[in-house]
Amino acid sequence: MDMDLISRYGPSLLSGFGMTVLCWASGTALGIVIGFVIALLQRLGWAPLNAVLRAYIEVVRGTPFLVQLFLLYYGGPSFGLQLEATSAGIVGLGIYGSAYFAEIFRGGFLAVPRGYVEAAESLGMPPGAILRRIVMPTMLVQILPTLVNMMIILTKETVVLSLLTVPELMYEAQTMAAETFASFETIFVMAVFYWLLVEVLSRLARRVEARLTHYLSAKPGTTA
Amino acid sequence: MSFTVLANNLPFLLKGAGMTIAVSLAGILLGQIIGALTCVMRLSGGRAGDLVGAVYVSFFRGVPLLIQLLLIYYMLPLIGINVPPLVAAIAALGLASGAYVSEIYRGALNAIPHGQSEAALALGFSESRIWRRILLPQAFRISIPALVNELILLLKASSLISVVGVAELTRVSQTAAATTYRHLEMYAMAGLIYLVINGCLALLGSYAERRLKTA
Amino acid sequence: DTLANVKAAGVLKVATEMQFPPFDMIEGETYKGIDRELIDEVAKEMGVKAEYLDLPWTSVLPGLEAKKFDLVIAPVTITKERMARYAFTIPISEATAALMKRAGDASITKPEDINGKKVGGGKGTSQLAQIKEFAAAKGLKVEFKEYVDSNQSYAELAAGRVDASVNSLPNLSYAAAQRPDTFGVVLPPFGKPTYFSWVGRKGEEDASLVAAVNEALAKINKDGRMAAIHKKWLGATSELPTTVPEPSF
Amino acid sequence: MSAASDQNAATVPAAKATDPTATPMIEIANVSKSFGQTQVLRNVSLTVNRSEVVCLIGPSGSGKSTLLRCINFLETYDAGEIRIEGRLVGYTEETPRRRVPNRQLRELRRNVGMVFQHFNLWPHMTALENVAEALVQVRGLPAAEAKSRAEAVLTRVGLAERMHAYPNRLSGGQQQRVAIARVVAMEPHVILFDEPTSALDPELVGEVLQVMRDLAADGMTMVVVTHEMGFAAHVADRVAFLDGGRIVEYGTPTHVFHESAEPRVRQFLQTYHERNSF
Amino acid sequence: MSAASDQNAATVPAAKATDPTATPMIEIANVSKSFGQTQVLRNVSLTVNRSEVVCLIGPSGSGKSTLLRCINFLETYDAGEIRIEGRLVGYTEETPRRRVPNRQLRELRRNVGMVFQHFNLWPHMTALENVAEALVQVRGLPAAEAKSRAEAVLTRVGLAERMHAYPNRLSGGQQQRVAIARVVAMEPHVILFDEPTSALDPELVGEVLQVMRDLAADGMTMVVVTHEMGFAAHVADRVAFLDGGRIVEYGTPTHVFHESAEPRVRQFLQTYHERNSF
Ligand SMILES: Nc1ncnc2c1ncn2[C@@H]1O[C@H](COP(=O)(O)OP(=O)(O)OP(=O)(O)O)[C@@H](O)[C@H]1O
Ligand SMILES: Nc1ncnc2c1ncn2[C@@H]1O[C@H](COP(=O)(O)OP(=O)(O)OP(=O)(O)O)[C@@H](O)[C@H]1O
Ligand SMILES: [Mg+2]
Ligand SMILES: [Mg+2]
Repeated sequence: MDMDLISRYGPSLLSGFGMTVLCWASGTALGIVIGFVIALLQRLGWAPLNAVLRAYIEVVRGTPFLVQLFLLYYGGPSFGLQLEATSAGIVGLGIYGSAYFAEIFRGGFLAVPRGYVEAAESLGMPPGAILRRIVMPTMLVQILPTLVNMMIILTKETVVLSLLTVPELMYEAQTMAAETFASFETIFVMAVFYWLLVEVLSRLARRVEARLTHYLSAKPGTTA
Repeated sequence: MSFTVLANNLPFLLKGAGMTIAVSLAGILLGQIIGALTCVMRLSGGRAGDLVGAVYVSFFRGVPLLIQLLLIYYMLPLIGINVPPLVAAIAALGLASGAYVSEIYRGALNAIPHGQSEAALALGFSESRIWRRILLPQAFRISIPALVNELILLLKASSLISVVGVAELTRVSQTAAATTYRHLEMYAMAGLIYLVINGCLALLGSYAERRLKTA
Repeated sequence: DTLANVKAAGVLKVATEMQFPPFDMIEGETYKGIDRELIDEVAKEMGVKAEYLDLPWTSVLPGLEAKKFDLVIAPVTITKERMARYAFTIPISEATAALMKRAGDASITKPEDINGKKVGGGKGTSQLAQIKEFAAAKGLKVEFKEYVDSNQSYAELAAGRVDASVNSLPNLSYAAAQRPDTFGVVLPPFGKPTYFSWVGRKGEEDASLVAAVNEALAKINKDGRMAAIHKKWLGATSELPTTVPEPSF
Repeated sequence: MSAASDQNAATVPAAKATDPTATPMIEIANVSKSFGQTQVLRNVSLTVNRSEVVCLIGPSGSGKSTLLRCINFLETYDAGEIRIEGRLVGYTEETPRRRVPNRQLRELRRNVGMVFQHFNLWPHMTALENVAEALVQVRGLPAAEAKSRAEAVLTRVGLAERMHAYPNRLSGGQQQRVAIARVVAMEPHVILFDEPTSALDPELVGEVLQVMRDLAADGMTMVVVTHEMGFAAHVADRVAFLDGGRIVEYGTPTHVFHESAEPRVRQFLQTYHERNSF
Repeated sequence: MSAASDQNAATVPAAKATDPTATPMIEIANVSKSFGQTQVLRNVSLTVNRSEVVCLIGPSGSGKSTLLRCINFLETYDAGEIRIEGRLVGYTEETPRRRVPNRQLRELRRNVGMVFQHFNLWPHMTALENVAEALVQVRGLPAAEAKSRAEAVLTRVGLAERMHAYPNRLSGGQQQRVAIARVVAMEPHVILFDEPTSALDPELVGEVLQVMRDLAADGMTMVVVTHEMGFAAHVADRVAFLDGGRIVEYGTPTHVFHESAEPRVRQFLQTYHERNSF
């Protein structure tokens, strides 16, 4: 590893990393919100709406992020949607993630034992309270690792934003690679940054999970 | 004009799609096996098992797949292990997807009441049989939506295997686009093929969901 | 050493990204282009057979370093920075930077007309560096947009988000020739003469291979084979130096 | 305890039942219900007066739990009517009938508590939190007040000491008492019990019996599915015997347990009487 | 059924207990167990002979379920010894003791069945599959044979018709019978029951009683935690009364239910006797 490279490209790589984190965090948050709303709407059980949501999920999941991003960025203006690169990137990431998050939440809802909800219903608890106080906590225990999976995948999808000239990590690293041809170093830098982001995220998630599951006395599958 | 260009290139795109499907399927299978094994090891292999599993998950979720591919294909030869491109591609996909799948299973297991494995223990089931017959089937059922997510992501991530020289769908469409300067048409075509494959995966998922429903 | 190995095996393994017409491209399933024809001639001179590998650019240089193949035959502009890391062959084509505009755009007829307009180019490429230098020297006010992929700057040009794209003349000429209703090259090229070369590994192990390739290229250049190939693909020929030129930046 | 058990179980309901001013709390008229092909309830009719305790007994699979679940509309019913305090449960009055909006269902359920056979305690909340939750979310009590009321009720069912334990750390009987406390704390007008004593030891059964008698004395209406005939005999004003989704016998405990002419009922009770005369 | 209930419950165990050739099936000696700070079992000693039926009764939270779970080592015990057919449960014979390898534990559990209070049926398998599963996985029977044996046992507990239903489509009593069938089909040497009748109606209680009597006649040893005193009186050779983690009374049903001098036992049974004399 060339120290000279670090001193020359360090600042721009760091700012690129900052941009990556910013786009990822906002896009993920947006995706989670949209996904959750979709999963909730699906629970209404209204067939036409479900068909529409299903189609949305399958199309968004089924096509590459790059394609969606280009459609949004280049096709958007013809629908009066003039987004600059970074906002387009964030919105695109949010839409892309929302389809996956919606499915994760849908699966989570299905795994909550009916009896818990029935008990709350029979006490007259309003749906909002049942959702917040009963369904979400029991569901989160199960879906948290999967949610984290998806967030991690989205950290890496942000590289696609570089194609819209969003100055994120990949975009900056590309400069270093093109100017110096130091391809291994570029790859190494990328690996370290992404691993760092993912590790911090996983550790945070581990903490949250420990708090959520502290009432489970034993791990499944372990002998007493 | 653009139709003839499409028609001329369609066979190559389809061939690329075939490669994408084949490598992804192999990666998926490998990932399911590695994922289930990792999850079992982390939950019942004691502290050492948990640690090994945690390191594995941390690395393969943390480091971008592109880099994993380059490592397997270019770095392993440096220590004397030469892997053919196709093997490197399948191994990388399987290892990466295994890390995600193991986490999906780990979450699902939290939703299975402890009493169920106790009942099996009390009947004299071995731990491996409890995993095979009681826990994993249920974890699988609970996780189908998340697993289908993962399959679709894996299929799309397989576009990266071109870095080891495997001509899969995305690569073929890029090449065709660069030669013909018909970017839009080629990418639209490739996108459509991805959509169809992913649609099939999703259908498979909802079929499995319905089949395995017990309520 | 590498040359000896190549000779012994009878094959020269080369790699490039086959998405760079007219140098490297795939039609159907056949590899075509200037590089292909040149390396075939070079291999003939060396008495071996060329074996081509198509890789995304990301993995071309790592592959070279990992010795998955012996030579990169992608056309690369020589810069000082790059020289420090890799061994370059003598030029295989001229690479003078030029501009491309939309086909019907009458407001740009010479390079200086980009004043007050937007220009797109590949991030980190020497052509982009040159146009920036050019604009600064002439006191032009230009907004630059930098893309990770040069192809994308063409797409942006077609879509009207930029008014001109910068790249090497051969590339631009070819693109404009393929879609004459969309693109037009702004002539003359604005840049200083620069050249494309191929890339090999640095170091003693590989020195003899690069020397052998250079020797073959020089011979091909001299006897007119190279000019014929350039004529076929670019419609024109140009004088190329027969030694590795000193990079100007 | 002894004062309560001195009462003659048969005389109390007789007095209540003949009271002409009593408006019916629950009216079930010709209710039928199927799960797919299998009909589980057939033309069930039953009236429960205010402050009355009715026990549902009968063989396994006869539809007791299903009937109970229809009363607070956790299960839809296919035909017939169920009314609580005069209001049709789950459907609007018009024909063809449509489901009422959820808000209306919620109002109904606020006044109809239910204790589940499998307790359905929320695993991520302690015993105390399980009880306090609905007080805050439904009754709108401030957290502190909800907590102190929950503490009082849990103490009353003998759980003062294990209040802060999570359900999976509680014994079966302890869990069951939390489930009962959760409902009682809400002070509903009607409580539906699905085998409230199944996990309780005889002493606790006696205590729950006492809790229910107190509730009855306070004017609580209760419908209780139970397999404990002794419990039914002592707590019930009326006993309904279900078999194959039909009510085949109905009357005072004395009548059902000792005077029934129905062969099915006699046969059902035979082993019980035998077993408990030791 | 009537023939069985004609037997004098007290005479049978007396005969067995005095048989000098009987080797003890389960020996529990000075077992203690704590969950964190709370001690749940204190110095419990109990011997169960071959073919004997012992009922554990006592108030909620007294440690009955915990003791049962220690017997097949679903719960570790802190001090003392539990032996089944002479073999120490869960630990090696050396001091300081270490846990035995899982394979040995598995062999033990193969011969010690357990029916759980909450049934713990596997929700992804039908009733039939629940019963057949262990026959294939543990006993190694071919699938067809396991299936036909499972069918036979399910028919015996009256579930021939709902054999192919998943647990969540079964009523409480039906689930409980599946849980019992699952264990009985394995033909263990000992069966541990945790409140096997809690979800059963009186008639079914009678039937389970009959099943257990048949098992006892075939030489099965059983330990039964129950809250149904009538059931205990009729099925048990011996009754142990637990309170606060201690065995405070032990003897024949007649002795424990009618002759005990322990005030705690008398108090415990009082409400029960009152309730069931109607
Ligand atoms: N969701 C369901 N789908 C199909 N059948 C069901 C469902 N729930 C219950 N049943 C069937 O309906 C019948 C009545 O069930 P219910 O739970 O009301 O019986 P129960 O009288 O409460 O019995 P128990 O005393 O055993 O609890 C049973 O045969 C049961 O198998
Ligand atoms: N995992 C645990 N952690 C902490 N305390 C526990 C745990 N399991 C049980 N206990 C406590 O141990 C005591 C004995 O529980 P156990 O389940 O053995 O009682 P039991 O006699 O079976 O009661 P019941 O008749 O109500 O089922 C209870 O006070 C219970 O709260
Ligand atoms: Mg029931
Ligand atoms: Mg218990």
